[in-house]
Amino acid sequence: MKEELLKRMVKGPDGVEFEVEPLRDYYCEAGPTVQTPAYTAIIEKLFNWARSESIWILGFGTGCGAIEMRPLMTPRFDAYRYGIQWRPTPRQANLFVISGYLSTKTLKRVIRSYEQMQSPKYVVGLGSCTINGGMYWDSYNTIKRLDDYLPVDLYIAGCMPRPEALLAGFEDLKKLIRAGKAEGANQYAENFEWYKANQKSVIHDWDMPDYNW
Amino acid sequence: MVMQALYDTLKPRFLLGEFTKQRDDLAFITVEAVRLHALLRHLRDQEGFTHLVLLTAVDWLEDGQFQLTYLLNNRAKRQDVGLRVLIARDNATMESIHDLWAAAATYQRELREMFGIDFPDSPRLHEDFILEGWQDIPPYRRDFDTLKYAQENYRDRPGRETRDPAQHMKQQLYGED
Amino acid sequence: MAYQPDRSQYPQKKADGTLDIDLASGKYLKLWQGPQHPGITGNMAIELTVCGDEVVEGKTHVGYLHRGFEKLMERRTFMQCFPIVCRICVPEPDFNEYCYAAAVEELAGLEVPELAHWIRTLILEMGRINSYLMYLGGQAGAFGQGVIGQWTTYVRDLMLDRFEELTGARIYHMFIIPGGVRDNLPEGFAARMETTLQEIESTLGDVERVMFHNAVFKKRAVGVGIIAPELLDSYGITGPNARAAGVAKDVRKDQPYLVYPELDFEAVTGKDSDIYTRADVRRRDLLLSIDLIRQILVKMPKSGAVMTKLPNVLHWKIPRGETYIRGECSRGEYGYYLVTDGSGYPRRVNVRGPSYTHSIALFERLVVNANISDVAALLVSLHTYPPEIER
Amino acid sequence: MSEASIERLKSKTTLKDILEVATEFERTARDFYAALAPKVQKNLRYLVQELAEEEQRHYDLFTQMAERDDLEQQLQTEVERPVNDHKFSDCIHLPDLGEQPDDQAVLQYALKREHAAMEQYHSLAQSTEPGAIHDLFLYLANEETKHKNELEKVYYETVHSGGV
Amino acid sequence: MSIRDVLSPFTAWKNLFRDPVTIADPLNERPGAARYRGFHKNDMDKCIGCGTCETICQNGAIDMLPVSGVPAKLGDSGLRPRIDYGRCCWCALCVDVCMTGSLTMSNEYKWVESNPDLFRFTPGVDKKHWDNAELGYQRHAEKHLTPGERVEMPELEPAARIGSFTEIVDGYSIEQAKLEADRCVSCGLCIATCPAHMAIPDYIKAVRDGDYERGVQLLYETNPFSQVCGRVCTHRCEDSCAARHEGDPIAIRWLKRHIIDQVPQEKVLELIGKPAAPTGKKVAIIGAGPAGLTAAFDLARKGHAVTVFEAQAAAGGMTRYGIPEYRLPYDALDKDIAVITAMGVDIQYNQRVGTDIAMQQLQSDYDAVMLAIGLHQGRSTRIPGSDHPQVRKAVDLLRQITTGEKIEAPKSMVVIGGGNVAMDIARSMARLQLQQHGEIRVTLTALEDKAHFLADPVEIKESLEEQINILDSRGPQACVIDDSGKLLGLKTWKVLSIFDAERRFAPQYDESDEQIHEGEMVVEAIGQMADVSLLGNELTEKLEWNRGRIQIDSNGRTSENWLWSAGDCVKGPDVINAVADGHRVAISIDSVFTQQEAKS
Repeated sequence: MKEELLKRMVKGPDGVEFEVEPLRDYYCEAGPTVQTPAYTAIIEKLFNWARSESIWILGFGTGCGAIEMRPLMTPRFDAYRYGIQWRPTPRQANLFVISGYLSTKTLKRVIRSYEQMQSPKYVVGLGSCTINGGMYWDSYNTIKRLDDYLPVDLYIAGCMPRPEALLAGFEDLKKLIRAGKAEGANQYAENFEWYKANQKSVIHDWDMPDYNW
Repeated sequence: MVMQALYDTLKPRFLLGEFTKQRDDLAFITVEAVRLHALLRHLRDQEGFTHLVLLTAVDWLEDGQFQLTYLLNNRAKRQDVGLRVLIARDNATMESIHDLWAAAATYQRELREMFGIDFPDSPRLHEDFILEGWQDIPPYRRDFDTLKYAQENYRDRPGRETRDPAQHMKQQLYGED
Repeated sequence: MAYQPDRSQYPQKKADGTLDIDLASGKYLKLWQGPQHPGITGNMAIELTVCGDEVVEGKTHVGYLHRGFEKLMERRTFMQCFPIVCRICVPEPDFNEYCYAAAVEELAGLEVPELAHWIRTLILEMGRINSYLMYLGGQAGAFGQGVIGQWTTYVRDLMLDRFEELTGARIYHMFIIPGGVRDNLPEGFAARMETTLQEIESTLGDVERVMFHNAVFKKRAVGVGIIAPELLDSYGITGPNARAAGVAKDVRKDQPYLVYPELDFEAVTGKDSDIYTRADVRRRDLLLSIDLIRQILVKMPKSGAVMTKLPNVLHWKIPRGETYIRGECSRGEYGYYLVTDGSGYPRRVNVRGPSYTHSIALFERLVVNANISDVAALLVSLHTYPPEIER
Repeated sequence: MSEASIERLKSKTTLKDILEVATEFERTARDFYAALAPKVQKNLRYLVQELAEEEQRHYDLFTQMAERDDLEQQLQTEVERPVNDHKFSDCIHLPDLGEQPDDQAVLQYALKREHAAMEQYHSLAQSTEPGAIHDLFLYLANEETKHKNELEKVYYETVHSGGV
Repeated sequence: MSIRDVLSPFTAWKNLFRDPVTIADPLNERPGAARYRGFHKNDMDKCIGCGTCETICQNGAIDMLPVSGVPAKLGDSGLRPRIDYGRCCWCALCVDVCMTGSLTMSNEYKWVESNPDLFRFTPGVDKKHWDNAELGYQRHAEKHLTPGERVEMPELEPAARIGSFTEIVDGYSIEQAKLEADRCVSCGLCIATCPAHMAIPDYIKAVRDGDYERGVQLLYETNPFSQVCGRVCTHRCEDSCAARHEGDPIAIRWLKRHIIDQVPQEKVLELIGKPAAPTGKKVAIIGAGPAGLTAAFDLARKGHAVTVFEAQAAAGGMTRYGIPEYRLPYDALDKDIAVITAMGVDIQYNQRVGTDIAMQQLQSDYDAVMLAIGLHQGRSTRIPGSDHPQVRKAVDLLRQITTGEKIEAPKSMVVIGGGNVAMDIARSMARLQLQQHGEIRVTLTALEDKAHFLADPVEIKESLEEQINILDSRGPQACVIDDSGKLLGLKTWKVLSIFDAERRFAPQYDESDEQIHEGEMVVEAIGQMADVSLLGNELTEKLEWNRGRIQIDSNGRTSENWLWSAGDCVKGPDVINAVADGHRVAISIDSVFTQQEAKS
């Protein structure tokens, strides 16, 4: 565990010494909760429509597939006209595109980022690697099935999928959201223990709280 | 020819081992671990091999040895020389060369992590480099089985099965024989 | 007026040479950049220790993209390795294909048809253009000039169209196969390529006017991140990073491979070795690549074999041996060290990516005393791609 | 078959006569094969038995034919005697295949018979006007052709196996 | 820095007047390029289920699975590749290596699913909208990941071989054999076609590895006639070879010979090991041909006492008395037989059952009897004149050549037949003609046209090289004899067609195209039959028959529980089939013995 995460005594600017325990003090350990539609069906529908038309993607290119997101952000493919844009921070994003393989080291950051995103939030897996390990099926350092660790709403086939395929995927995701079927965040909350156990089984140096949003 | 001449000159002084000419501009020379540092310094300062191209290891598990390969480039003469150093695999240790090339420290850090070779005094040698929380034997060692590790630690998607054509045909066409 | 920082507050060095940084003193702050992309550099993290807005220490953290290629290749046959090597570098994958194929061919004693050499060179130069276009967008973006990236990504995509029609894929081309290349140029390729090259040239003109002749960019990039020429050897610096320091290090000229001896060109160099010069060297190198592609399309044979006869690749064994193949990629010297042991599998493959030394040892040295706001631009100016570091 | 019946085929003849001769043709063959079967080695018996069965089938066919109502008025129709019916009538002679004929001999004999019958019916069909009788002969010719072809295949497969 | 650096960036504003570069409908306007490596297609009719795609896939993305409506058949495993798009990397190595070119790629690339399990699909079976896509990646014609051309077998030049009975084929050198073995993709489709189901891919691997001792062990697991089968096997396995679709099939037969050539006889014996302890059971085998001796070898190794009764003075059956020495030298055959006798098999030569010893006696003296008498009686065309003394049967002549009887070669002769026996006798007589008269005048007439010759193509090629005049599509009509009773030659008619719609024999002749082929001798080589007279009337009546042949069950057992039969006499001519039969009979006899032991 990193030094700065250890419980230790700290001397404040006023000269007073006090104890800090970063993992307990700086994070909220309350788990995620299932969000039930609090409104009437018609309002929920309106909300889903709104959500589907504002897909904000976390700008975290986790693997190779990220390179095909760049053309989408630029004039030729211009995803912005579809209500899709990229955001630099999880707090502003509602879609996490896992762009291919995930090393266990990145998985740890992905989990943190995902948990910091606001519900309702969605996950799209790009390419073979997220489905069944892809060409790294025998690698010691990459996960094989993304859905073991995060709830996945959609997969897009390819290695890697082209920008057009990504757009097709986003269009499908919109349909799912509008149909009220993109329930990944709730699924994560409902099966939190299961996901957490899976995550911990591959991240051997788990040095963060179980839930840290 | 140039490489052969260089080898012949340096051989008595550094007790060089086997010489393998791979191309006109690339040769490999085996050298003892204790003479490596001096030889590298000589090649760098006297012979114009100023560029450390790479430093890596090969695991000869069967022989119980690691081969360290130091690849040097002489840009002016358009020559490359690879120095092979064989060290024991058990408690593998090698003298650090970060004092000759600053960049070597990174290579040595990687070799420590991926092969388990120690380079005493090399900066930040024991900090995690590529891996994080690694608990198994160093993964680039030949006795580390990556497929086995993957199968034990991760789950494949179920639903896969396959048949061997010859076995299937036997079963279908002449199984009763 | 030059910036005169007050360094009285700086940490002392401990006996072992490391900095004596007491975080509890409140004078220092740990600041992480990444592993989300800082600029266009891909997934790596920089752990900065800052004092005020000045960096006192930077550590590069890599491994977020580690898949263990060198291990995986040890359990794949020589042909099975061919599709996986390109994944080691996403923006410029073809050098992996070339270096791997050339290493295998050398150890297996295969002669590649001449036409294949020309097509390989063409592909490598096309890839270089793409890589530089990404870089230019990233370098400008690191200083807040988003528009350059919009333009270069568009023309890069036009080049991807050429890649697609030639190789059958946009990003991972898997075209330079041990033994040759997969196919000849498609009908009418040269004409379409010329149109694309003209589009890129036109865009580069815009880039020059908007990015390089730009007061803001010059203010930020000139005189920043200087690599002293005497560092080159110690830090294994190659490619544009070295050429911007005035040393004409270019494998294409130094140890020519493929058909470079038959092409007419000089290595592009600069003098000042700062961020601006490095960007300018890359821009001019990009123009050189455009010229090289034009030369290739004129000089290359129009027909002929593209593949040599291979043994049965299902049980292809290569005698014991070792070799190193290098090429000049957009970031510097790219190389494959291949060791074979007479079996059907490589004994060891080591990939030497230029980012390995540039983004760790060199960057950690350059970042000291840098302003926080320059860190991303500095890292981008070294033009690093993390997957080739950790593989 | 009696001398008289052969005589009858020699000139113009009636349909009734033709059918009678044909029926006779099949009957004698059947009896011949039936008598031969126990005499040949057991390994060849299947061949002779199959031939006998086939002739029986034909015999039944002709018998049924003669009883058909729709043909009754036409049975007396005069029909031109075919040119090559001597071959046909030759075949009514019973051959001497020896005590233990082999498969090849039996097949050769059977082939010759079927060939003659086929040609006979073909000629008859050609010499009649289109109509029920014409169709009848065509049908008979076709039956015999089929049988002949089948036997020919068996013959070639047995004899001309081609060696290793 | 100058004023220019302040103004120059404003040139970016010119883009306000530029047409947008945005693609209006990126979802539909962008088909993949003509070479695009998109989603897979598989042509079900061309695919042979060899699984080479599975072997080369470095991602383990391909499974071979049975699909309904595609039964396994010779040369087609009936399996079809199912691809896991949770593994695929679209490298197209599977397309490049595909032995038949059935596997290709479309230029389609958009596929989105919520359920990841749907990404496993069998191209060509699971219907997809890209199945009929015209564009997409196909293998470049030049690109072969497996070599297509067979390594030429070195052999004697026609001029050198024609005057003697020296073996024509030299056998591969180690380098040549390695190169040839290297071509094998180890799919195993051949195993089902080989009647003996030899472990072909494994012994070819042994050649690649240079592990000839393992090779010999593998050969002897299924076939004690490696010398024989390595030379004269009908090698139907090569018709099922996946490499056939890519180029030449692997020279499986020559590789088998190569293995046995590399290992000295003593080493072979050592590798096979000693037979088991005696069991006290006695088996009589009639006929020392491949079927009889294979069974004898197997049974002897199990410890049973085996006696083989052979009518001729030497063992081998048709392989000795039917196949000329230039194809199968006697010393090679002798080596195979020596291994068999070394297992303790007792061969009684010149013992003709039915004449020298009665069947009944064998029945009473032995625990089991096996009949493997082969097909040693030549068939005759029985055309007019075929009873002339100068009209001979090929098998009889070949036997005479083997026994060393002096044969007066005619100055000219005609051979009837288009099978291997016809080629054998034509080429043997040609050698004798050259020796005795200094020139070759042999005409060979066959019913079949060249495309349908029963003989091996190599035999035809070599016969032509040896100056045999081969006339195809000629139906023999009569042997022409002059008034003095001298044979003048053979009269033939042109054959218009040879097969009917069902591909059964039904020759049609053109009687107007009549030829007379000159010959002092006519040799009939149209087929053989078994001489079953040795059985005697009583046993013949007792036995059940099946269309002229003794009826046997799948284990080779006849309706009489003490009698088994195998080989050419029950299955028709084929040496490897005879070997396979021999094994089956041996297993059957042995299991009957085991059951008897268990009961008592």
